[in-house]
Amino acid sequence: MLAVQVLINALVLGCLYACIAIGFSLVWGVLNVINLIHGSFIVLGAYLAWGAYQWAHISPWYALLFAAPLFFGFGYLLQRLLLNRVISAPVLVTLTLTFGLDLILNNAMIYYFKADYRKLTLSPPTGSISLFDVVVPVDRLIATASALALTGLLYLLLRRSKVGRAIVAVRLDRDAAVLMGVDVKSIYAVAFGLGAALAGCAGVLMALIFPISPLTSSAYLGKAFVVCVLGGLGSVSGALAGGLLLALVEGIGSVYLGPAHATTLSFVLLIVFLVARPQGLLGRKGFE
Amino acid sequence: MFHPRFGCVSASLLLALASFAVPSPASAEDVIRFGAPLPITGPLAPEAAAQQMGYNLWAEEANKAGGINVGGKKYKVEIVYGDYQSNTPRSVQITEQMITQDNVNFMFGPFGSGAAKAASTISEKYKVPTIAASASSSQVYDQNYKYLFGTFTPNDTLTTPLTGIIKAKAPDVKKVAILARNDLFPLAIAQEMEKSAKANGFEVVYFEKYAINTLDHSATLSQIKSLAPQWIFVTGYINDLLLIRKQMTDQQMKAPVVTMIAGPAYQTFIETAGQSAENISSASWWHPAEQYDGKDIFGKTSNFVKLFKAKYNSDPDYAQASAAASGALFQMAIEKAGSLDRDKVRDALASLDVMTFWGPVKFGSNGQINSLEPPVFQIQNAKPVVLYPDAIKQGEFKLGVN
Amino acid sequence: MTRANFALLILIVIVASLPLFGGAYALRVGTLACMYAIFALSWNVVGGFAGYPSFATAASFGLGAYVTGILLNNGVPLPAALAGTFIALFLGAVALGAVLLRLRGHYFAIASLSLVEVFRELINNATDLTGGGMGLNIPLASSSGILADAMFFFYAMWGLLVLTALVVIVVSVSKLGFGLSCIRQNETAANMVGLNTTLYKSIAFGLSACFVGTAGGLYAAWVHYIDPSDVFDILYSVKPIVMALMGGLGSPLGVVCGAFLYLGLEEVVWRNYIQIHSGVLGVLIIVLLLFLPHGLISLRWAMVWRKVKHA
Amino acid sequence: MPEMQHEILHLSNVSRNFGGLRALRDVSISVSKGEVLGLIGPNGAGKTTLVNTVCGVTPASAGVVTFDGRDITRVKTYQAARLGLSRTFQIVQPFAEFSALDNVAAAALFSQPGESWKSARLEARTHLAFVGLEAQADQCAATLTLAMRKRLELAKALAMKPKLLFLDEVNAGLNSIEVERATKLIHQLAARGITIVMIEHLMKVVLNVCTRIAVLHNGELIADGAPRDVIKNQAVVDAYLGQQYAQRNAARG
Repeated sequence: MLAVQVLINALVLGCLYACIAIGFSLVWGVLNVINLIHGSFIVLGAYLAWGAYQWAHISPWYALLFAAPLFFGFGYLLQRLLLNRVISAPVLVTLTLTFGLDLILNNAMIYYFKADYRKLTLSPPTGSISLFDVVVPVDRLIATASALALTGLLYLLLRRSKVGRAIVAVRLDRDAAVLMGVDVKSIYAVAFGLGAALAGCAGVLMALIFPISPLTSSAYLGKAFVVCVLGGLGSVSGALAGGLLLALVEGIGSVYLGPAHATTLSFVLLIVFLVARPQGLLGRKGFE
Repeated sequence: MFHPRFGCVSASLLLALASFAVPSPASAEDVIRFGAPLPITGPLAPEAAAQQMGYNLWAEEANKAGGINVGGKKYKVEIVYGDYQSNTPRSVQITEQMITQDNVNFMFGPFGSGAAKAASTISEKYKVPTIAASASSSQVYDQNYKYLFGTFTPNDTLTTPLTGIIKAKAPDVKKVAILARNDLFPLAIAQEMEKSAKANGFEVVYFEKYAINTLDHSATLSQIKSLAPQWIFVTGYINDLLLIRKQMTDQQMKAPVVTMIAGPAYQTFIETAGQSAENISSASWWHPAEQYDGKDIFGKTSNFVKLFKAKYNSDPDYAQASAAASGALFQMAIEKAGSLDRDKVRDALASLDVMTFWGPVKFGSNGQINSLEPPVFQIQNAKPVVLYPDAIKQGEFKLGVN
Repeated sequence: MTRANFALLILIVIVASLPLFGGAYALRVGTLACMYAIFALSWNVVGGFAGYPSFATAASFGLGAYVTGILLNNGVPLPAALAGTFIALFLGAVALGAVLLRLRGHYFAIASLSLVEVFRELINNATDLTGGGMGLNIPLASSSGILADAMFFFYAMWGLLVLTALVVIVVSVSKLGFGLSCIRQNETAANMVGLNTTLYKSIAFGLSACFVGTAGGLYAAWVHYIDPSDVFDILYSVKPIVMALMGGLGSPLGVVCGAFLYLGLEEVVWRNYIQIHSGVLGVLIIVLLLFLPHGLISLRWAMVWRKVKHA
Repeated sequence: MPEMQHEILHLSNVSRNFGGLRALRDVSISVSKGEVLGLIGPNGAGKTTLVNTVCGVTPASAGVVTFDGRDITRVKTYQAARLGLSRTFQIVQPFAEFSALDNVAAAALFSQPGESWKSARLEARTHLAFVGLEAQADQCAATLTLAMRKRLELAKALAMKPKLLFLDEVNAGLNSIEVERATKLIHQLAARGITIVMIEHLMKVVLNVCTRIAVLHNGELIADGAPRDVIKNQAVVDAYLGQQYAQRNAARG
């Protein structure tokens, strides 16, 4: 029974991890930028959901609706005004720039919200459903479903819309995309905006599950890193695969080796993947 | 003629020099300066906020009364704060900075056992009396420093009475599961717990550490659930405990006894955890329900609670009270010594044997307080109810955490 | 020897006169400045010369601190413990480098970042040897006075900085440095002209680890108490990079200037803006990246002079 | 066969797979000392893969490569370079920040263990002079014209004291005057006794300088022999040269 329970836990958690990672993966894949501000975006999204529920009794489901455009605009502007200036610079410069941005956003959140942990508790609580001895918390289930819906939406956007196809084209081959007449600069901004929107929405969902504090941003960022590498860069299905693998490894690791070793195990796995299969589970060899 | 490169050499050198040549404010005649390094940013930031509330309340009360009386002359209290970003090396650096640059007279230790221990080497070197307001682990005091004092009793004073109560009130409890954050204080207290559980004939079916920054505990909790312990004992900081408590309810984990240290002592924990905080037991070094008749500036415990509520509109927890008590103890020692001489104040602190709103205070030879009897309490009807010691007992232990 | 390298040595010699100007606190800041200069110089070997964005500095630092700490606790005298750390870190890093340096760009960055996490957790869980989350106590090296102690560690760290600078300068003008520069510019071509790139990169990685590790060891002896989350702090990896970017990638003089400038800024900002210092630092980083993309070293004195005259 | 005694490079049944794609299938070919072998074939035929396989960039999936009497099938790129295998790239690969001189000096320095700085630089100057770049010796490689960079590649390859030199489309992107100049250089190299294998699309150049031609198609060797015979080979005409070329060629003589 324990095995089944751990498996179910991992399945649900894996989808949440994918949701955390997908925007990060998109930005990395398309812009070739490691976006260190991603974790703080998620936390900001969580605060948005918390504030909306606390002060205006807006349920997180509706918060998703306005979080997405808000974060999209924020990300779009950030890319246009700042990131774009160094987009062709070496890896280190873009990385350091997002590091600086993260310092600012995180500090601003600590300043305004304080570092206290907050929690969005729905009333009445959603509880858990149990089948035989296996228990699944309803809020996680709903968050997972929403996460899947979001990833599905992104998938459709990338496949069906003109902008989406342009994004995919830029990801696969930047130079060819330019030749095809894609305005790469605006695609970069749109992709970064999308990444931010996905982070914001992930934040709204995480608010239901994890305590909210500016200090959790590094934990989210770390998960995004691992998921991306395990699953493969820039693809929706890759993020899902990576998330599930990570959750499984952590779950099994903490049961059989102890919870303290679960993190170590996931990072060892990360290094092994990088060395042996840098394209990830489902990715193709792409950017260096 | 200048070589171009020398421009940057001299510029950076100047800046580096300027950084520690900043003139420190001349210390005014009638002010006593206390240095308080705090983790204002970084993972421990919430703790810093709590400590700052305690220090500020004391400074405000002391100044309202005209200041500290040193041999007939009144000195105002000034607290110099510094942020060490939850980073131990920084706390050491800032301690030295406060002593040598900001000319503080006395020091409060940085938050927690690890940083307090690291910083104490500095204040010991400079012979600056230091009160650590939040360090309990015996490893901090086993260096036998002369100038370091602490307001928390050793960790086993929390776990021993707790085990005693459970053994007496819940005879069916046999199996204990212990889950600890892999960090100095939580791990130390978990190890004390393991010891006292074994000594009292409990069976420890699970003892594991979780990494700092763990985001999800569901697999661990599922495993604990499958072992069916009657007593679940979890240590960590408030964020860990909130997360774990939430995930326990998610997994529909029930146990006759659930103990968490150190979250439930904080008002935020009770508010945030809501219904799920019910019947969780804990222990801490102080509780607002205590009734001591102090000789310090705050007087009765109830008076302290009243003042605190008036200023911050919430009940004080042990961390806030300890910070305020540390200030009050300094004040008593300085007034007793009748001097600002660091050695005299140190001796006065070492020889204190006095009642305060915090409880009876007497420091052992290693500097750690040994006169407190920390209360054991349980959250009942969204309020912490004291179960022990009997003198301030408010209610009976209740079984069953859902 | 080029003029820039000469200027670097002069700068370091000037730093040695610090005890004339300040007391124990100045020495502490000076010791930390030397430590960070060692980080930046070391990072520059793999990040600047060879162009591999390494985030492994914190891993080397933490491992060095623990290796030395454990050796000291077993009665090994400090110089021997440091020498042991130096050798262990060099060999370990060369071996790891041979595997990890097959990765490039972001992938290498992440792998090196993960090293920090892996080693931190390994140390954290090897409780018997390292004390785990409880930290490791290291006996006091001496019971001499405050100033003597501060002086000792300042000059020890300074000496290590001199050693690092000399080695880095020698590397930069040697065949090794030339080869690393080839690798940075075009690794395929470097391989094709007969350069054993794996060997060169591994040596570079080893060099970038051993001085940092030894600095970590010295640090451990200095503070007497280390715990995993302190010495494996990811900021130890990030700061040297920011310093190198500030000063000018690839130039030993530049990165040391960058280190001192960064620490100076941090010290000023840290003291004056308690609540918002990390945000202010973020703003500074962004401004520097946008307006001084090639670092301090690209500033010409003449340019500054012209601006002063026009002002 | 008498020329077998002078054989310098031999591939026997070499195959190379990329995932499911077979870029080289069972290629067997040998190159004699002093030969100038033209390697032709349509795009994607596996010419560059063949060079990469010999140079150790993408080792053979099957088969054996011997060079100068040694099995080099599993040898690493830098080792192959030190054995006397050097190459130029289809897309030039200079060390962009270095001067032309340093570029060539790097090649001299790293290809021969024990070479000193000083002699590497001295040698580099003579190689630059040979390719006609002495005036650009101190110019940054990134600022050279394409033709100059192609010649720089050649100088680098020469600095490695090659026994066998692969030239991968040295003429691509050059105008006719530049092509003429490059062709002259190749003649001079051949005269020095360096064995050359060149990948080339300009049939004029191939016929001008090559003593032998090998044709790859879909990873298979479809023809190998004297230039005159090969261009008349029906399979080659079908696969690569095209009818038009054959007719024009026949008409011309």
